[in-house]
Amino acid sequence: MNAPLKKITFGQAFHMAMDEAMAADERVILLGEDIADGQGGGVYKTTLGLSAKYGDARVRSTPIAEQAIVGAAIGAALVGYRPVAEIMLMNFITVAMDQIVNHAAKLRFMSGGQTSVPITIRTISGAGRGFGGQHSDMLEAWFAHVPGLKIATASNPADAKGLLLSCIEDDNPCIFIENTPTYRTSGPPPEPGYRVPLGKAAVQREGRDISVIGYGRPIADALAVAGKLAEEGISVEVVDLRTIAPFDAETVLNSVAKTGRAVIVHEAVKEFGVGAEISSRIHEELFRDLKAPVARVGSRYAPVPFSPVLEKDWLYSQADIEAAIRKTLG
Amino acid sequence: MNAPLKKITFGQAFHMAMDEAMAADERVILLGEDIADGQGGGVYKTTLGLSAKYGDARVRSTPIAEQAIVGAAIGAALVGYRPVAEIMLMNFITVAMDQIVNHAAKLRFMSGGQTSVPITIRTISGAGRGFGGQHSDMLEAWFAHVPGLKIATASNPADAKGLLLSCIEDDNPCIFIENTPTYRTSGPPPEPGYRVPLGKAAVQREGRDISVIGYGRPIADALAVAGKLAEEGISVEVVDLRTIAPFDAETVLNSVAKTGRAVIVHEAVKEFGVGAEISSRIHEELFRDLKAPVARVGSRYAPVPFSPVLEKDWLYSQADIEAAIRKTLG
Amino acid sequence: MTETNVDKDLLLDIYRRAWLIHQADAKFRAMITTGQLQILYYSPRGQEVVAAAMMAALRPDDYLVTIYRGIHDQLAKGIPLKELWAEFAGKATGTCKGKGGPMHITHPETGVMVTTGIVGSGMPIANGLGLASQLNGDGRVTVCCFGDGASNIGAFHEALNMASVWKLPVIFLCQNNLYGEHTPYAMSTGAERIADRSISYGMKGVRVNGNDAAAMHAVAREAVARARAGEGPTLIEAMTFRFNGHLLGDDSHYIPKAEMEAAKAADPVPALRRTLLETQVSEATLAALEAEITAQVAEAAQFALDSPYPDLRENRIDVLDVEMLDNREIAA
Amino acid sequence: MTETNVDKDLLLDIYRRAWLIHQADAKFRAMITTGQLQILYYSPRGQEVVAAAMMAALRPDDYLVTIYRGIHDQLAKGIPLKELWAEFAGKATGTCKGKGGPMHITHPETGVMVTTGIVGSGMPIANGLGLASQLNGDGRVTVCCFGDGASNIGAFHEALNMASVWKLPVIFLCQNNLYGEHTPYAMSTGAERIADRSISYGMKGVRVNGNDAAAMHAVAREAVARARAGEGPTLIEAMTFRFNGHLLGDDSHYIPKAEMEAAKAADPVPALRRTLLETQVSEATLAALEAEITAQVAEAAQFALDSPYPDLRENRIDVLDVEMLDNREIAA
Ligand SMILES: Cc1ncc(C[n+]2csc(CCOP(=O)(O)OP(=O)(O)O)c2C)c(N)n1
Ligand SMILES: Cc1ncc(C[n+]2csc(CCOP(=O)(O)OP(=O)(O)O)c2C)c(N)n1
Ligand SMILES: [Mg+2]
Ligand SMILES: [Mg+2]
Repeated sequence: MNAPLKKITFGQAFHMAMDEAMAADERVILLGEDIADGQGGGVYKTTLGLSAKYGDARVRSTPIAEQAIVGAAIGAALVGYRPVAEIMLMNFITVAMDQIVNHAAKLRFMSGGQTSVPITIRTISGAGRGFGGQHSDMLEAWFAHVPGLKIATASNPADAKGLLLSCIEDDNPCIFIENTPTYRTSGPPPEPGYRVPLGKAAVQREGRDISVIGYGRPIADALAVAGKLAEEGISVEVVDLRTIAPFDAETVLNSVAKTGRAVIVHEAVKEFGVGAEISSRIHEELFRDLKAPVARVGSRYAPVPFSPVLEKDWLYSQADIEAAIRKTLG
Repeated sequence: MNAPLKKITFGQAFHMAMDEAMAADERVILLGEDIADGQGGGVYKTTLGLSAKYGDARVRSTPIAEQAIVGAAIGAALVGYRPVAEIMLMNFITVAMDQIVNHAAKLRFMSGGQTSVPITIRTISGAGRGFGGQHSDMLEAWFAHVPGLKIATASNPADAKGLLLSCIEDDNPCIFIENTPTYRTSGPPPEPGYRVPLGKAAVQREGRDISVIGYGRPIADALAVAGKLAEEGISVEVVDLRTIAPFDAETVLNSVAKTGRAVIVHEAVKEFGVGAEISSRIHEELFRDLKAPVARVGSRYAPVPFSPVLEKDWLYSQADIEAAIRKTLG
Repeated sequence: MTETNVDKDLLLDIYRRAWLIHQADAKFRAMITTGQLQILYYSPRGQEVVAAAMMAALRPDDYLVTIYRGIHDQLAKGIPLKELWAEFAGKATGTCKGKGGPMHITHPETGVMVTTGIVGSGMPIANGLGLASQLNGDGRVTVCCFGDGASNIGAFHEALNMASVWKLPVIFLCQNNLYGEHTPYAMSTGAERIADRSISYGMKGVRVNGNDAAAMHAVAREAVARARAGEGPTLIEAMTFRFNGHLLGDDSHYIPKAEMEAAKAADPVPALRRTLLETQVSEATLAALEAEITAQVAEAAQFALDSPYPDLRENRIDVLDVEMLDNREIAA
Repeated sequence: MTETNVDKDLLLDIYRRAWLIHQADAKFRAMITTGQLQILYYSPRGQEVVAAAMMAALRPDDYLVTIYRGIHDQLAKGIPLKELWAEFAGKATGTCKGKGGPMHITHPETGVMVTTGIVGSGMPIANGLGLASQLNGDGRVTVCCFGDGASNIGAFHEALNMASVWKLPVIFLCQNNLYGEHTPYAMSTGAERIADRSISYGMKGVRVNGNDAAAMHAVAREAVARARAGEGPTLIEAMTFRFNGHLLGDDSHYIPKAEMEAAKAADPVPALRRTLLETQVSEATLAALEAEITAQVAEAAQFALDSPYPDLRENRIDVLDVEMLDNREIAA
């Protein structure tokens, strides 16, 4: 046995989750472009070594054909497999929407529960690295609007591992979103056997004055802002959804019921984003308790620009989160 | 000249709009499955006669290949044409998402304004006719979340004509959504030359007590409910967005500022739908003026079921609108 | 050359399946035209023998993926008639409790895994079933049915290429009825023959007269054998015709009269019946078989009409694996 | 047989374009490795002659649609070097004001209409450009470049079929460098030769050694003539290789050493230079031409470095045709 790691990156967390899932369950198979060892174990090396360990039959490098990749995952899932399909970057998921939305999400319902589609689609995105307009979009809001799918993303490596394992073990189709800019960011590893239950948010920092609600990369920003504001005596609670849809309304509403104020943050474009649903739900259910309107922070209403100065301006920032908190505190 | 029609259906309105646009501008061309006369002029006969009038070169029946249809429209638009591409049913747009989202929506921005993509994508959907899970979805919320697209839909035939003409004449890519169940519903025709400006909502009925905000088919339901409640002395204002994105916040906010109460209704699934954005904006900007939380009415969080009893239960209804109004009135 | 000798019992089996399709189709159309059923209906009339001869080459546990125009495939595969009928009627006793409807028939017990309404989308999923069989080593074969028009969409290309590269046990059965909705083959398809598209994938491709039971079955049997032996997929282009247009109600105005008449003159079901009579099957045997099936069809139709509609709770289950809250209650 | 006689001036023109690509690529790589530019870079090194010979067969007003690995196509088509460089650097003086970046170069004045980062997606758009030319009757030709891997995705299939059925003046130029990212040709592609896929569309298809300037140009010229004459599209499979892996930084570990060495030994740029020397072009002529280009490249690189970044207002324009409100201000 190797000595346990002191820190792991997000990338290592994803790798560990798939490794454990494959070791535990023969029905777990991986499909995606370049994912087998002969092809380098994935563009981010997230699957490196897995084909050596579990065989090329279970870890399959595919043609560049996202409809075929997702379709193959769906078909195998219908008869008992638990495929993990990798869509190299989230923008490429646009070519596989039919398979995901019209099929993966609906087959359980349309078959009256006779079949189910326990697939996990891993994909990655996020702006800030100069990848430009077609390689940086966060599209989780689309999938959240599709009944029959679960959408998850993690804000730290430990959760990343526990959440991906939960997705693979879940009986529903899951979209698991990874983040490009933080792929090599590290954090403490989870305990062995750790799982993040789907549909459960986590309070990552307790606070009294205001709730910041988000998921994925902005959680670290929210925690940084919370730390800074604590020095001024402002007590910020940070709620990490982890499962974006269906989301944990109970934890969110409990937090805001306590603080009376909320800011929602995500890196996707603000308009018609996930934040709108969360904000609406909070207003609907806690209208009388709210001391101020819920604020939303997101990125600009524009394609992701290439030029570094524009990209920085486009993306949500800690300054935006801080400004929204201060404004909401009044 | 024929005598002017007393009433026109939605279908006729779409037909008239395309006919007028083609007559006025040679750069308007139509692409879609079965749309030329030899193939019957479209499944709903919306383009019948246009290929005879303007030639098969300008009205093109295509292979079943939605990526190729939208791509051809984009390419022609880049060099000056104004293509109208028909995607037979909205669920089929899932196979063309890459072309629409990564290309049509972004090429103006990514080219720094050197090119533009003045296409109109006509598509149709709506539940209530037993078309089942893959032929009934309303997906407008996805497109509303994509910067660079305009999304429009009409609640009456006159607007349908004026709005479709505006889309075709607009310099941006527009998604124009038609409604299956009301395709043969009729209403007064518009004046010649009538246009519905993009980005402008219409107050379809004035009222004092509460604003119902929606678009497309539910507007007729909202008006019916408003008529009914008027008998009880409840005065309902009905705001028809017409352009779903970017939407006319000014008209919406003015209405709610006046009434202090709002219900939003759409036929898409409620969760993470367009209603969430509208609701959030209203709460954010009119928090102090609101007498009650903004309510949302939408369809159930499930795929569209086939069985008529289930489909009816799935779909939003006038009863839902009425209940939401009463609850919001307290 | 493909071996086309097919024995009498087999032909009779194919006829039994074809007649079942023929009768079910007639009854569906009658019920729809009289208003007893209100559904979109894509008649398979004219394509019976393609399905009957194909499915007669399969084991019961082989998989089928098909499309909106799929009752011929489903019935030939052995789906129970009553549950199928009840599903078309949106009843709780349907294969899918009425939730899927005619375009979304699933019945895993008879291998009917997916019925899709999105052109081309069944092919990628069929690969996944084939992949599972390959991994299991269970020798199962997946048949994926689609039309000529579907061979022009992207999913076809992606799926056939992957199937070939991975040598999946999948049979791609293109039922070429020469029209996609109202558009004729040549207007939409660059290839002279769809079977030739197999060259793009290094796959075996065959064109066959799908209305000829013996020829169709021989091609099917060979493809099944290849798949079971791990030798990979086959693209079969079965030439056929549809007699009732795309959707019931379509008057086929876009089909030249002579073309339609020639097709009807070659109607595969009576043709197969004549062949059987010629090969020493008695009129009495056929009549008895036909009567039995006709009675079963009537019974199934009645069963569907008599069955109850599903409970509204069905809208909250099978969305995910847990019951959903009522989102109206959340709002109200 | 394709006529492969190409005259000296033409070969020199092709060499000029190829050398420009070669030098620009060298300079880009140098700037990236020294940290002067921080970008994803897909080197076209090894594929220079394919692009140079193809674009030398075009008129300036013909259209080009290409991909992330596209500077060879763009430079050969005549895009101005300074603006291209500035776009790579994200500067206001770039072709797209820095908003598109390396993967999204557009420059309509030289016919560079779209550069896409989504595999396969350029082909449907190229059809639209071809459709416009067909409707206009302006004789313009559209060249659409893509890789071997891209020939396995659905958009390829849909687009080539439509182009053929509509006889569009589009040339589909597949630059077969035998790898898609890290996956070798045979592992992902069922067809023996991509050119054979043209059979699926009833389209003319040719495989050619893309590194042979004369052969490549002859095939290109023929395809251009066919397109201009209204005789429809061509699929060209130009065999080539990429020397610097998929993305700069990729160590090509997945490429057998012997394969890489053989490819480098057949390096098309020095090979073309040798041919020119053999065909009575003097060393001095070549050296002068090379020096001039090298100077231009240095100047363009400096121009890019010296140029200003775009104004932040750019994030609010070109989204739609009107300026957007600042959504931060709405929130705050
Ligand atoms: C992606 C997609 N585009 C369009 C349609 C509409 N549509 C339904 S069936 C059909 C024709 C299909 O023709 P073909 O594949 O030949 O099958 P056939 O109906 O003749 O059996 C079309 C265009 C669809 N269902 N899905
Ligand atoms: C739809 C889509 N899937 C995956 C990718 C990721 N990707 C970028 S380039 C590439 C390889 C393409 O190979 P090929 O077409 O041979 O072109 P080459 O890079 O060799 O020039 C892949 C898989 C993408 N950009 N788009
Ligand atoms: Mg057909
Ligand atoms: Mg390649």
